[in-house]
Amino acid sequence: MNDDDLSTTESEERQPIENDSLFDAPPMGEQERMVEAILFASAEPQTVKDLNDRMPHGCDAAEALVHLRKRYEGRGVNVVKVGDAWAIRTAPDLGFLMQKETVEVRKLSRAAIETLAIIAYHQPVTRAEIEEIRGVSVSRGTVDQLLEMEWIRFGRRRMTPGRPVTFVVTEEFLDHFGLESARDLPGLQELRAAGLLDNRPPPGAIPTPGEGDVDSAEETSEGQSEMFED
Amino acid sequence: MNDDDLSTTESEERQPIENDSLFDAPPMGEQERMVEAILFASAEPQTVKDLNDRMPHGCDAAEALVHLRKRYEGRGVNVVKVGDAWAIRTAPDLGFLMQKETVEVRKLSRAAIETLAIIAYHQPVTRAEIEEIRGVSVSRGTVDQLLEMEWIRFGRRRMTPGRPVTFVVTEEFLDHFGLESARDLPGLQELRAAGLLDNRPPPGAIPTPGEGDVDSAEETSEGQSEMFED
Amino acid sequence: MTETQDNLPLDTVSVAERLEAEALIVDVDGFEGPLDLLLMLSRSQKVDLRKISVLELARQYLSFVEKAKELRIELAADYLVMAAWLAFLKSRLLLPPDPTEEGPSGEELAAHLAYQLERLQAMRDVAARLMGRDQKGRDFFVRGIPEKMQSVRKVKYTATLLDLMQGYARIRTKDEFRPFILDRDRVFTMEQALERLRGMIGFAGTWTDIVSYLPDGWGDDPVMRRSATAATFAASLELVKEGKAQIKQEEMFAPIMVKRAERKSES
Repeated sequence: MNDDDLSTTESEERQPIENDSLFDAPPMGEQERMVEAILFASAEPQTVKDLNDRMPHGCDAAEALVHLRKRYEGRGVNVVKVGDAWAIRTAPDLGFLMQKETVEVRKLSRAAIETLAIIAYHQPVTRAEIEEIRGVSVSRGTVDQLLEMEWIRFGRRRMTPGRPVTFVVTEEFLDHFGLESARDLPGLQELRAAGLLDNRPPPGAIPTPGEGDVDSAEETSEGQSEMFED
Repeated sequence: MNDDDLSTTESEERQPIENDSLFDAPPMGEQERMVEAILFASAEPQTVKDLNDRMPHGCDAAEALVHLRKRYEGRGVNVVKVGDAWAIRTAPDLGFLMQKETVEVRKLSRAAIETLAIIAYHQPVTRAEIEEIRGVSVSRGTVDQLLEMEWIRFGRRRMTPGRPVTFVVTEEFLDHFGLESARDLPGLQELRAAGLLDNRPPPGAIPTPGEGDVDSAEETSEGQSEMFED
Repeated sequence: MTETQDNLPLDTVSVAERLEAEALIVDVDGFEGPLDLLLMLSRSQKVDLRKISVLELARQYLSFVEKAKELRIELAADYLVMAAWLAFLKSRLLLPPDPTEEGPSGEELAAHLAYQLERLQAMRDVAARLMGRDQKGRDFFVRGIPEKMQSVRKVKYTATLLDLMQGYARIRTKDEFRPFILDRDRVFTMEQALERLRGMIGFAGTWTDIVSYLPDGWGDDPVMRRSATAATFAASLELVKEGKAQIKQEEMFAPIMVKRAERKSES
């Protein structure tokens, strides 16, 4: 096609549409605003991937989060990390203002609380292991309740005879207790240093409840570390 | 009333409860945090009275709001007035982040396909020529749709009275249809040979469409040939 | 066994005995198994769990079980299993080691029991610390008015090369056909035939070939004749339906005859 004046002008005009590289990612300040808007809008924590998926192409939500988190330090609401995700939560010291918003958490039995703690500190952990630690069998209701609250979920099966299921804690658990990760569980380091998170097989036959426990010694050798190390 | 020892003691004891002046209102920075947290966590916009009722005695929610509003100016979320109450809302320009696009693929209308075909086979072609070939007028919407899809664009104006604009197909069009150039479009005879023509012409009335059928219509444009000749 | 022992038949013992039992064992119902009971008993030693005397603990436990038996409190099976095991452990700890005997030593078993108690206590401590943390919905809060993601439907139009070519072919071939225009001049409609027949049938007392009812000038041109014949035939059928005419054909391709319907005497 001949290039007359008109067509030249045209092709110059079209260029911005055709050339993607001319569309740079928004400036970081804008990206920070976007992350701010998304996190404010969501009650659920959002992963960096969630954020990047929603933001324009070329954005770096991870970097924007660093800035945003800093911006909200010491404020009435904070940017908090929940597992692999991020959320905005009110500052805990202001909880007294929120009687209206307080949610009645279902009262947990002592058994449920202990079971939850054992799962959190020993995850991934089998039912048999929980029973060995508590010295009693774990009732179905207790596990069901924790599952229903979405504080625990099934982890990978153990590669031991019977392939027992394991339990791990969820992101919702971390969110509920304001934990960045399971590594931040209170007292975790001390327990580990004291060897209380080891799977120490019983020497011989100490009576333990249920028959599920027969192979607890063998099956506990692996796995412990997977949740706490990254 | 007489001031005896007892009553004095009593009033001293009671004073912290009854006399507000002993409780200084929190610093304005704290009040701002409180308003921030309340507005964030509340399910409904809050009036200044709501805020003052929830905050410790002596707080000035109205003033805290002024500061907070300023703080959120230009941010990803803003403090906005809703009726006579206040809320935190997504900045209007970031509304697009709250939308999830689902793309529904629909077949182009017959009118659009025919118009597109004429442009492809006859480019550059004016609207009047398209109408002549189709035998019906071409709606503005059809052309706009094709322009918006970036399958056609404006070509050079015709050097004829009225200098009408012409339409040509775009690179995008060629991309979509997997064509090297518009010249690669098969002619009528080839279409028929390939069994693509569903209307059976009456016997003895087989037209001789030539390559691309360019000569069969009355468009005697000077630009016609350039697209179809090497 | 479950976490609550509600199978103790407390109503079978006297109030005095029950009070005595409660004074001793605090609350049997409250224990979550033998290990829990052992943990409680171990606290009476008032030492670090690591320094606990397992021998003393075994003694305490066994005396608890004895007392329960005296009070005829029925203990769940695993309390008794634990009692038997502790009795065994006690004997191992007290007697000089028998070299012929296999398995772990009394010390090893005692160490593991101490470990189990320490671990259970540790889990209880961290459980308390966990529950003592700031909790969502109690100490810190989520957004009160979360904004839902709006789903925006966007329509994307598409077409295939085949659509395009067929569309083009459709336009370019439509001129090849003469548009179908009904040639009204050479069509005799049924309405016309009916009108004509209505006027004439009253006089047709005898069987008459419907061809004789064709309008003038329609019999020569084959196209016109065909149209007029068809219309007249259709019109005669309509009259038969109305009961005003009779129609018959002797054999295939024979002339179609019509005549006025006889109202009074059937023929």
